[in-house]
Amino acid sequence: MSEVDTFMFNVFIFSMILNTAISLYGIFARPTLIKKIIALTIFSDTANVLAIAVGYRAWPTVERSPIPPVLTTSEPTASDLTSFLQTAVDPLPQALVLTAIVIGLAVTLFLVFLTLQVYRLYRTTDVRKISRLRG
Amino acid sequence: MNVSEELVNQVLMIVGTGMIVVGALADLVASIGMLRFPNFFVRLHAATVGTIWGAFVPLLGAAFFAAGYSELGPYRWFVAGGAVVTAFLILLLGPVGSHALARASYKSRAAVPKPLIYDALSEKLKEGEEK
Amino acid sequence: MVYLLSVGLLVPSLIGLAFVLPLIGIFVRNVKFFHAYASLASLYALATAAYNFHIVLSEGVKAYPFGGWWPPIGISYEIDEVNALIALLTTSVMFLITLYSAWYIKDLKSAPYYYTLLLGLEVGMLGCIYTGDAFNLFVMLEVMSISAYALVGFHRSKPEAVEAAIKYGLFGAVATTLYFIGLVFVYGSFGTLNMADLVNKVTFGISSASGTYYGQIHAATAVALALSLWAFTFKSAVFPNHFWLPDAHPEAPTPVSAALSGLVVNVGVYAIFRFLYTIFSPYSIVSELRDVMLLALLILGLASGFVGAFMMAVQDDIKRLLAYSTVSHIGLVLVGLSIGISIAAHPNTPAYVNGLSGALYHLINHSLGKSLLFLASGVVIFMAGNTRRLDEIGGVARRNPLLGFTIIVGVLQLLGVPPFGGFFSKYLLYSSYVEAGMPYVSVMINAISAISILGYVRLLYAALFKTPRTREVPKVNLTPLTVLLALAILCIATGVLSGSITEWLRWIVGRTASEQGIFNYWFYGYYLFWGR
Amino acid sequence: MNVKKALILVSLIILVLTLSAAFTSSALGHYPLPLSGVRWLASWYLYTTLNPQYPKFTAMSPEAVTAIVWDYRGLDTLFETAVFFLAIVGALALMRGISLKSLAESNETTTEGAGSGLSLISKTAAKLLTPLIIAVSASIALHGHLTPGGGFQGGSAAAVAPLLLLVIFSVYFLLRRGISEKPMLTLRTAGLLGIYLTALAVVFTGLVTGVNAYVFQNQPKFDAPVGIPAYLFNTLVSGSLFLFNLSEYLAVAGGFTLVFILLSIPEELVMSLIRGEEHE
Amino acid sequence: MDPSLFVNVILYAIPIYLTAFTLYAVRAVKGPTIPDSVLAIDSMSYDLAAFMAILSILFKSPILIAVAIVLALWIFALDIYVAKYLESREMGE
Amino acid sequence: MIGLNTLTYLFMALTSVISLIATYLAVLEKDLIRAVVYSALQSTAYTILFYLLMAPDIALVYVPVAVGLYPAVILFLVKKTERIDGELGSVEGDGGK
Amino acid sequence: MRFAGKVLGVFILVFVTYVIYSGSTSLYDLTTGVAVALATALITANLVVREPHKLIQLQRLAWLTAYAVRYFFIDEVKAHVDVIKRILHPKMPINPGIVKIPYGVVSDYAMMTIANSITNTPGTVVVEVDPGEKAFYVHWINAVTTEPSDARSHVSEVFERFARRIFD
Repeated sequence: MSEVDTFMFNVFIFSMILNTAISLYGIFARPTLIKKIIALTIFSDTANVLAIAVGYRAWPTVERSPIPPVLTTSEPTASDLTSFLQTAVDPLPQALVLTAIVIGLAVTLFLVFLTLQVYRLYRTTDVRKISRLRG
Repeated sequence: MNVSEELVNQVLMIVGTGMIVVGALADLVASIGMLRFPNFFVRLHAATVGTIWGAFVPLLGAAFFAAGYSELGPYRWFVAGGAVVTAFLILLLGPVGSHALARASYKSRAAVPKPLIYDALSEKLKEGEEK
Repeated sequence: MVYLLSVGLLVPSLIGLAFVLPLIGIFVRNVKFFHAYASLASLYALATAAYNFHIVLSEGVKAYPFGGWWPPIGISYEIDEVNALIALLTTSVMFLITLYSAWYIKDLKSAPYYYTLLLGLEVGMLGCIYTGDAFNLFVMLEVMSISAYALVGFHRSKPEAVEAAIKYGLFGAVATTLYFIGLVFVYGSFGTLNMADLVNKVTFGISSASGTYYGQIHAATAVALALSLWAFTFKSAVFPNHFWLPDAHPEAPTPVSAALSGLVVNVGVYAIFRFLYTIFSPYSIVSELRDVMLLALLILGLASGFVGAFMMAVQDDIKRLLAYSTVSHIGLVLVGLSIGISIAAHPNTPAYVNGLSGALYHLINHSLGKSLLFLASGVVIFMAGNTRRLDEIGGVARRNPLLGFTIIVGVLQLLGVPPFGGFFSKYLLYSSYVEAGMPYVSVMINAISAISILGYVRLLYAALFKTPRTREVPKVNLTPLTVLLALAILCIATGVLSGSITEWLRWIVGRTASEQGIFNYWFYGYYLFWGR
Repeated sequence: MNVKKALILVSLIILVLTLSAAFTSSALGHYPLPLSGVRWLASWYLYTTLNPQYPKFTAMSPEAVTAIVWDYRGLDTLFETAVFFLAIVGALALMRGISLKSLAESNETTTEGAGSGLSLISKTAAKLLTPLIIAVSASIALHGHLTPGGGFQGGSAAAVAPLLLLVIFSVYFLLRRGISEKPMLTLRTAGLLGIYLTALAVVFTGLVTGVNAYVFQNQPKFDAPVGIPAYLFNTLVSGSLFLFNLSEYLAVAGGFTLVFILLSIPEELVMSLIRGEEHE
Repeated sequence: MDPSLFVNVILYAIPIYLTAFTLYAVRAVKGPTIPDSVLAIDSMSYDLAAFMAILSILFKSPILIAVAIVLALWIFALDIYVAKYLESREMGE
Repeated sequence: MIGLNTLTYLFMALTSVISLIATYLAVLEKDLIRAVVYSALQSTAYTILFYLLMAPDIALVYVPVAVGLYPAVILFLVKKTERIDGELGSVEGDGGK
Repeated sequence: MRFAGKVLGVFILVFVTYVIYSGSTSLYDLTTGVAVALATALITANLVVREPHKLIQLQRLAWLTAYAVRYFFIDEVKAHVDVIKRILHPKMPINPGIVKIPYGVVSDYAMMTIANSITNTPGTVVVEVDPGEKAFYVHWINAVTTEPSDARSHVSEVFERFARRIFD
């Protein structure tokens, strides 16, 4: 079934790439700030999924799945560690993505407050009508 | 591992597997119901099928199965405990969520309950307006 | 003896000082306390950065592994001559800006938040400059950017300010996320994020603690470089990505405008330098890709130089004029940075050294001059009765000779008039491209300077030579004028000492952007930990 | 307008093609299936995350992700928290001088009745759910060094409780129970200070005892022989990771609650205060 | 009996779950009203929580179970927000 | 007999296609509330992806953030501002305003 | 004293949840469990519990168990089978109506139990509750009657009997 696996995995990766493009389109082309924020969250999430996909690993055997990078014993022996090394996925992208998610959340929260302030001052969130500045 | 413990494990796994399969079938039926039913309020009933038999039962099944599945090691109690807590939380969360959605969509007319043979609530609301 | 504590503790301890400030704001009801607190904090940063610079000059490149984890396992800060110098520049200008803020921020309601965000901005810049880890750079960029967004929108009831902030924030978030995708490609193919380890893999190819390559590194490098350079050019407002700057910088509170225009844009330039001259250096196995990127940067730099210079001439708002001047000058700095195209200049040729040292020199000159002018414009706006329009300012600077003097110094510095630093740095850029055999670039540098004269003259005329409309102008107290005077003295110093500064910058470039410099970066940042 | 849209579309198509081409030429390190192993750097982490054989080279936590987040790359996480902190400060700066305090007093009588909030069923369920949510979230946070989870995960799960109360009852319900901006800011600052002091604890120890120590150090290292104890009464607490998780839990829960209280300030109040404000 | 027998039985149940999720997603996408979509996402997530518990047993990585409870909790919160949005004038009141 | 690995990859592909559809609709939908609901669907799909890619930590962070907080924040925001994106169009079953 | 009772009730609830969720009874779990439960109980006791003396009456727990057994094995199965038939039937025989169902319990928790039981059985969903006139408005997939008392005997009689014994 290796061809099927390959096909499915590539469908996954290409969907993520397409998601990147669609959400970028949303950021640049949709007129409302709120829609831009929604698209921005989707965009950063997609980047995170791509990062996690880089850290995934192929199945060690057909029966045995990769496991999360968490030891399920608190007193590991050498053989425990060896099998852990052979099955666990890459923890580093996960740590990076954890950081990136929180950062994205912080930026989004702040943008939400700014959007609210824009609405208070302009009574609209449509960027075509907000044009005090010429850029 | 002694024999009686193994027997208990076997029984737990049989029960667990049965509940998981029931959950799968109930999910399928519930999703078909979601697609077939005509409006939001009737779909709520299909959603209930999906929540109780489709989620609560297989979660308990997973808890039983994990408790009997010795390959998971000492962490199988973690699975069992997590699944049980999740199951009972869903038992509390599911109906409250459904109720809140139903009430909100009825009040705001976001979804209209048609067809409907009798509506006691609209009469009550009408009375309230007259008062 | 605790190892290199001044490097490791500076940035974390500054953010700790910021952490408690909003809470203090609930209890302390005296605005002077916050001025003193922030000034002391930034003085501490200045002292530590100066000490770090001293360490680098006397002992060479140093790396600090956080948590005792050696690279590439943990994060390390790595200071060489260039980033220690830029950190010193940043902290000193930030110190002056913080002092100036004591005059600018008067109400108790906003002081704690303002200073928290200003400290956050400083922390972000210092972190970006000191870090030796590509992902930590992303985090610090975000720290810097979010403070910048918040500070731009600080005048919350002013529609333009909030609009500029959201424009800046939205696209800034996209830019940093694109940099993150670039990092995904870096990690996917190189298997490491530490800059010194990347140098190892790309340049020396010595077997590393993080293994070898995975997959196709040329494709990965192309994508990663394209995405990260896009993000950096966004942060430093180079031509197609400059659209946010003329909105954001003028609308911020004046001291913040100075910090943004004078310092924050430097961070993007520094990151480009680090990526294209240390990690993916001329000696690396991907140098032909690097040439493409540098050519693109050269074109973009020239374009933004022209755009900035032209747009300066048609502005009628004093702060917008200065903001466009930033676009123009950062373009010039990028032109200097692009000298490394291999058809133009090989490393260690005079052109290469002149171009890079000219870029550095121009960066310093621009930082000092631009913060001086922005801070002075704050005083001018105050004296003219809260107007920013050039035709309404009406020569108020004549009422205050000290102010007038500093404005003249700043304008001459940015214009590049001989006794000032701006002239010498532009001359270095000019001569480097002549030596590199690309005289048309030199001509364009001259053209950019010539076009920008128009804008500066308008500024000078409006602020200084026009006859004042009213005789009564509000009094300005001594604090801002002292800051302006200090900056003006620094500007004059860069010009007067130009000979020795040029030699010294050439020495720095020879130490960092040469083969020996790259070796040192790798050796002290990576190998030293594993080799001992 | 159409030119702009076409430009966006063309550049996005180029982006998609570039990324796809990069992926298919295995620029992500693998094509078409993932690597069959992990990268070498990852194997360092996996091998040393809990390895009592090398006491000078381990993070003493079975959870490799938490170990990376708080120990190997602790600096990132400190500044990630700082970003969140600065975002909240930015929001507070936009809302400076605006507080619900005055409204809460005038709304003392009007909001407890059946008219406000969701139905009585939801209210009763929310009351029952609050301690359960806190229990689960505390478990997620305090087991962060053993099982998936950690300070941020637990804190954000704990924030459901005040958020549900806010949405199901009203924001005044929270305010009357003492959950308002200042206590939440205090909680957040306390959490952040906890993180900060834990990060610097070993350095202070090193300064006092005169041995080498690093910022963010957890376990002893070859050249830095001090550390935070990994075992407490024979129970694995993984040194600083437990303290970090606890502090982050408080900080995140406080921060989220603060954000939502700020978001639920009525518009009329904000407008009345913002209008006529002086600016430069 | 061998535990792998039970595992195989569950393996046959997985495609049923996947079909159900697809149908739920179809309803969530189709609408026609907002409560419909929310309800579909809601039921799907509760079922997903159960499915995640099952998968964590099949993958033999018990720690994956923690995701289920958090998903259930937050999906409930989504219901409540949408309900509050539809009912009230201001979210905070 | 299909193995667990193929089923996992199948689930992954299915979920990513669902997320693709949800993203497309979330970006193009004019009614912002619908867009929020679609983005919640997309977030749920991403949660499954994180789960299947063996990242329970990320799923635990991601679920509160993307399923819980983003929709909440955006609903608060939409409630305070306006519901329709771009040109005004009629929205069926409008209970918001 | 009343407060101590409330705290104890919440403490037990939180502690049990914590330990079950952690899935182990090691020293670490017990210690942190006690700490968390105590802190939570002190914060939320007044919110959650109103009449602490009911918590220690064991017959209420026994009724709860009996109720759970009956509910899950009889009522739920009946209702599920009914709704599943309706879903899978080609003609989909539904007969929906919103009927009024009065209830007679006093405490909020009893009311919530009845309402959740009604909603959790497929075929009936509580749309609105009116605490003033003590009535639910229930959307019923097969509204055989519109008379409140009739509907009560069809839908919620059993739940109410148990709920009164458990909570009132």
